[in-house]
Amino acid sequence: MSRTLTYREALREGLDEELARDPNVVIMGEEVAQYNGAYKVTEGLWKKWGDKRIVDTPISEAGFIGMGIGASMLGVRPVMELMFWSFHSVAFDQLVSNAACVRYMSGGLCNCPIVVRGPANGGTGVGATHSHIPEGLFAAFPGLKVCAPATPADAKGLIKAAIRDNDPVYFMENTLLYGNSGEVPDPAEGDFVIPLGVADLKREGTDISLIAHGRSVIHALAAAETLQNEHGINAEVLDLRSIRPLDVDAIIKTVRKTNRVLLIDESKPFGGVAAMISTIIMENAFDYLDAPVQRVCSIDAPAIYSPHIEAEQLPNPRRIIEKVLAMA
Amino acid sequence: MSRTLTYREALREGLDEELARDPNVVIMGEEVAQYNGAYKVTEGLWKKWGDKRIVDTPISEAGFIGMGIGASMLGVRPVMELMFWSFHSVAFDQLVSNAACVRYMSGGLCNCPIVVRGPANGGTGVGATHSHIPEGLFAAFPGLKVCAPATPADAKGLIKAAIRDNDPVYFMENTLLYGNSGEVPDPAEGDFVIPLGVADLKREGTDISLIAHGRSVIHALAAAETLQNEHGINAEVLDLRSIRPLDVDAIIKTVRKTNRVLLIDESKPFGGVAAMISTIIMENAFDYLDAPVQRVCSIDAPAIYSPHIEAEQLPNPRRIIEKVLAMA
Amino acid sequence: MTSANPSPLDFASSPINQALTPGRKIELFTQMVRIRRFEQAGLKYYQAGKIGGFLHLYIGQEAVAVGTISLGGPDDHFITAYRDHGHALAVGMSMNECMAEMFGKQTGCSKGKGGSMHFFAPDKNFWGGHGIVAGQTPLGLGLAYGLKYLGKEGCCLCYLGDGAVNQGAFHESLNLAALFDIPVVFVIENNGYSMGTSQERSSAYGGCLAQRGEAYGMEWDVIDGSDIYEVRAKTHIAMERARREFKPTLLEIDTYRYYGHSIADANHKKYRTPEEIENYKQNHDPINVFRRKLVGEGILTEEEAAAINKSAQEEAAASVKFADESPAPTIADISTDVYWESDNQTAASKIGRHFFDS
Amino acid sequence: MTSANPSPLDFASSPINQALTPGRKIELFTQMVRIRRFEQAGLKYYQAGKIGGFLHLYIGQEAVAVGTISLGGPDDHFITAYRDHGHALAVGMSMNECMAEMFGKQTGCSKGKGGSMHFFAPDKNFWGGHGIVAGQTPLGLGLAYGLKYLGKEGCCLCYLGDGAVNQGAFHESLNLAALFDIPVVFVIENNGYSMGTSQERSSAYGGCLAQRGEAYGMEWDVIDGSDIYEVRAKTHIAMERARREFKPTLLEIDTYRYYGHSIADANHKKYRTPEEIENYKQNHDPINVFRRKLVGEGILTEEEAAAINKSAQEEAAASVKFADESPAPTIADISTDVYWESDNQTAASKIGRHFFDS
Ligand SMILES: Cc1ncc(C[n+]2csc(CCOP(=O)(O)OP(=O)(O)O)c2C)c(N)n1
Ligand SMILES: Cc1ncc(C[n+]2csc(CCOP(=O)(O)OP(=O)(O)O)c2C)c(N)n1
Ligand SMILES: [Mg+2]
Ligand SMILES: [Mg+2]
Repeated sequence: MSRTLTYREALREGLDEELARDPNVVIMGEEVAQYNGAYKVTEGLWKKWGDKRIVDTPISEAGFIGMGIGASMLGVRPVMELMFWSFHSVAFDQLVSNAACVRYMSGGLCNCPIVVRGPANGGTGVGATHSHIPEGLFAAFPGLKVCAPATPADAKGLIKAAIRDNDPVYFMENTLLYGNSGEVPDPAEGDFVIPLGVADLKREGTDISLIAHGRSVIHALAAAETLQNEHGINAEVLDLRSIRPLDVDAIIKTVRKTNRVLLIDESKPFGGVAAMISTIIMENAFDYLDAPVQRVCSIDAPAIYSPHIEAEQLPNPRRIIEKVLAMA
Repeated sequence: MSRTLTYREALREGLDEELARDPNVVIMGEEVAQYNGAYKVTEGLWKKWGDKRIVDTPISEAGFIGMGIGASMLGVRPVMELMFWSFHSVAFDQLVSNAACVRYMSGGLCNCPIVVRGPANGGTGVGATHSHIPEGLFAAFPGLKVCAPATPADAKGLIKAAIRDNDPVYFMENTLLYGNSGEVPDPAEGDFVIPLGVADLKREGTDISLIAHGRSVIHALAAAETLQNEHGINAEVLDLRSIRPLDVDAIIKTVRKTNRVLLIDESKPFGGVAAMISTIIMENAFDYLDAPVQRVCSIDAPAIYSPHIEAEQLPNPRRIIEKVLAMA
Repeated sequence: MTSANPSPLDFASSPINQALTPGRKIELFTQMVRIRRFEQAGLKYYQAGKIGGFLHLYIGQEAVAVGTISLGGPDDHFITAYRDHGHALAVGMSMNECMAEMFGKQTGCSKGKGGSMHFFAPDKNFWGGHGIVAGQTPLGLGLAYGLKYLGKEGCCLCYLGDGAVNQGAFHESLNLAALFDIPVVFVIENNGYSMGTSQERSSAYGGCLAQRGEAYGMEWDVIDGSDIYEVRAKTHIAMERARREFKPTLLEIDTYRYYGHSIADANHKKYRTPEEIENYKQNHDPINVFRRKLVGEGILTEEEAAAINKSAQEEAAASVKFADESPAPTIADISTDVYWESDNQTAASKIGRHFFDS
Repeated sequence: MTSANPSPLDFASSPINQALTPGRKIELFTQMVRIRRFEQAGLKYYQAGKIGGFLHLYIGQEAVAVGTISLGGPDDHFITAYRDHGHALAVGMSMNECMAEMFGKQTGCSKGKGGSMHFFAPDKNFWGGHGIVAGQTPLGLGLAYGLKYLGKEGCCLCYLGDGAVNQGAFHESLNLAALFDIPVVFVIENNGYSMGTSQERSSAYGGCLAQRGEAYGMEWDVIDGSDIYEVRAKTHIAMERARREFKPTLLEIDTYRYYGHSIADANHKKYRTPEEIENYKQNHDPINVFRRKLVGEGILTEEEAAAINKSAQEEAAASVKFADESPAPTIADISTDVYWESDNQTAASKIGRHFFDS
């Protein structure tokens, strides 16, 4: 039996279950404890688990993330919230030099079982410095793992897998998904964990593959409905869920099935996840393409503030539909 | 008439000429003045230009790069050396939030005419934290410009264009190129500036296009010779020189000519410049491809130290040749 | 946050305040009132859904921006964080351009691209409006470096919050400022909280936050931010030190915000007691404190004060109308103001691809 | 750098040094000698092209690593920067694994993947060997945090250089350490220079660098690093404070390096006077100072000291042979030690693509 939870509640349930399972799991971040989290993901956890397990930090991202990395080498399992993933910029060295490289530089003597999580998205009017989309950026570093769930169930299943993983996992959420509801299996029916590296076919189709992750999946699903109803185009929607490890088999499978691909990715168009998926298809499924792989990304500028226009900078159903129709 | 200069000397000459041309040009960085530069690029400049124009900084990359950004908004034109580009990680916020976004967030009221330069390469046994290859990483941020010259002449021409540019330009050099020699036009014959955004066809060919930048160009040229001499394959070598702005026309032109492309890029294979070029070719020249675009990147792990094996992790002529032969 | 004790010193009689004409004093009072009314209008329309993103109100802190910025000469510059409305109005930006910015309109000071956190007016020596905590501190250092480099006798006032002192970039900036003799004055606006975290829970310190300056051999001072005369008197000393001796100072100005961290902060009555908020409003409200002083000095009557208030309210209402009626940016506007070269259609902008929209 | 004055206090008689048996004293002396001979061998083979990358020698600083690490119990941990050979040998790593690491061999402590800057021995509580200046300081904080979290009575000694104090991450670490009561001891090994930049040219400070701790209400002390007894006596106090009261300390240990910043630093005789170098070698060499004391105490004869020296030289020579004859990593080795899950062939490692080689 499953219940309906919001994405936020599902995440919280996942965190709570892992706090219960393993006494070494500790949640740290700005305002995660007494304030219940800037976006209320950790609401109630401090009350339940107390000061040792749920830790408020000063505004020192390099300091507390580095602290978590150091503690993780001793066996503590810190789950660190970045209030916005955009604040990775002030902790970048800890994230990409220490967490990603310490195992390698030590010839495998250390490992770093941390999770860094928080929202990574545009669309909320918080401007250029708060709307970075860093999935592709971090997935580019061997030693790191990255995932970005789109639904409540995926959020819960993946956060639990991320916490149990013995490598650093960077977990990208979305403030615009926190309130979305969806079915999530009942804990009474067993531990619900979704392994990293498995894409999910969120909609079956025959005419074109829409490949996306995070909130772009929601847009792709909406676009697919319109394409079906108004244009008779039957689109398949593949949700990558995890960016590294990446389910390359699922990508190739959908390409072989539909022979046409549109990638949807909130990244800016230089680089990002979409450019990598396009390249992977080029290298692995070129002969199955009936047309070049295309992309819908954010318009290539820093994130604009204006609420009147912000949604147009991002992928959205209208832009997806137009692109699909232009490809036909 | 041109003279033979090393890449290091050519850069220095470019810096020196710009210091002479514009009193607002100031060079800052760790050990750039009294020590003459960790890699001696700025040798002699402090003696010639003095404390005001050539400034030694403490080991505070976020602090002094942010300082340069702030000063640039007032019209100073700082050229800042990162002793290694790898140290971008401790200044990342200044590099991608302030430099890249301040113009946009102010609706065009500010601009940020800075240059950040230094070596960005593997291959010198300095290990994982000193061998990051960040061209693709920074080119992904609209608001930034990125270039990476391969020859002494390009180094001089591009550094001068970078300094004159009124936007932030991130200039990636290579410790293994500093000692390379090449022809550089004589200053007596006029100001030698190479605009950003123009690729250079370093070798004409008919059978396959090798597209590269930085030191990978040198490897591609060496591989092309062997391919010609030993395998009768006539490879064209396109040197991108500038990553953003990017000479997309030149890329498409060579694809249309040879119909086969191998990209060579010292980046790790997830993302990087090569994945972007592959995607651009997919989107703009798909119909001219006789085979999928392929890549030679660094082997997907943090940079290994061991001098016995390090060169094998990077693109090198052997790996390029093998890949070309496998594509034939 | 200040204690309830009255200032032992009479800063009204310090020379820099003695030099104020009655008209100028009323101007400063008016600026403080205008900031408050502007923000209250903003709050109303934020709640009505006309403004997106965050809204960080400055109400309660007005004497800091107005007092410090009133000391600025032609070569003095200013930069702050996201809580920037007070500074923007104090440097002389119009309510219209500021309100329109919050409404996300083309007529906004940043063309609707920045929003509430990113007001800019380089023509008035105001360099924003920045969102990353303490990320503006190296920029403020750099503005001051630039002034010295360009041979100007001026300084930069760089504002930050009490929570921002724990960011690495700020520490690097302090060291550089002291080491290089940079004419910068760092102003910690200490409103006691960084979001829901009190100063005690975010910072380890000896006597006070400003004392951290000692570690760098830097002068520092603590100021009661509810008294604009004290703010001016002590900040003036720091600015003169910067302008004449190229020596930086770290100031801590104790103040208070009445609203939550941002308007999205629904918790702010939980982490602060109602008594604490009430005490400040009653005893330390910078506008009331200054009004009473001006009335006491015989410069202002309560009626005149009420008129100033009314006119500020009307100005704010008019700015709302202006903002509401202004045009929104278009999709094409998304792609401008990225590169100076492209905006200016220079030769350089026409070579190679700068934008990668597919 | 220390002044020429002799220490006014006799640290040999402090309890922690009184507790040393003669045998243990000779052990400490031997460790210092071994570090020096190991590095001299390294230097020779670096110049012969057997070692790549950087080589940052610790020679001149030996009493710091040996003295501080000698105080470690089973739950005390250590982490440092790239100048890590001294610490590695002091925690008990073998010359063989260290030399082989520098030679880039499979038998190296980090399998030839890390090199000179990245020696690690977690089984000996040694966590590296880090290349980004001050990047290890939050890690050291975290090790100490972990010790407290896991309920161990131990501390972490986290070493950094005098140039590293100006990195933001270190400042954030100091605040967190003091705020959270973390059992960490930060040890600034002040050798007077960061590459070619003297302390005066890189840092603004009041009395000394350690005094920066005051800004965070943290205890601090300054130590003469040429006297291993003083190093031990004062560091012991800090470690006890950490272990028993969970209070951090900031120590500054004055010392000196004889060689350049790294062996690539050909300039080091330009930014330092020959007299300065000679003075240190003559009057403050930590090995000579300790040898003389031990001889004075009647624990060691000059002949024994010479024998220790000789045996260290032989051990170093043997390690060169070991390193030289060891196998190099293969191309396949490049792709291991990236992910724990992959190395351990877990179920998780088999799902999805982890590596993107094309
Ligand atoms: C690097 C970074 N971390 C976190 C945030 C989120 N954030 C914005 S304001 C703020 C609190 C800052 O408090 P303080 O410095 O005291 O300034 P105040 O808001 O009181 O003016 C936080 C945590 C951010 N914008 N940047
Ligand atoms: C962030 C960063 N910036 C610059 C460097 C280059 N670098 C390596 S060591 C060093 C000097 C450090 O001096 P100090 O901290 O005094 O340590 P010492 O070498 O004297 O032991 C510099 C500039 C680096 N590794 N990391
Ligand atoms: Mg505050
Ligand atoms: Mg040093």
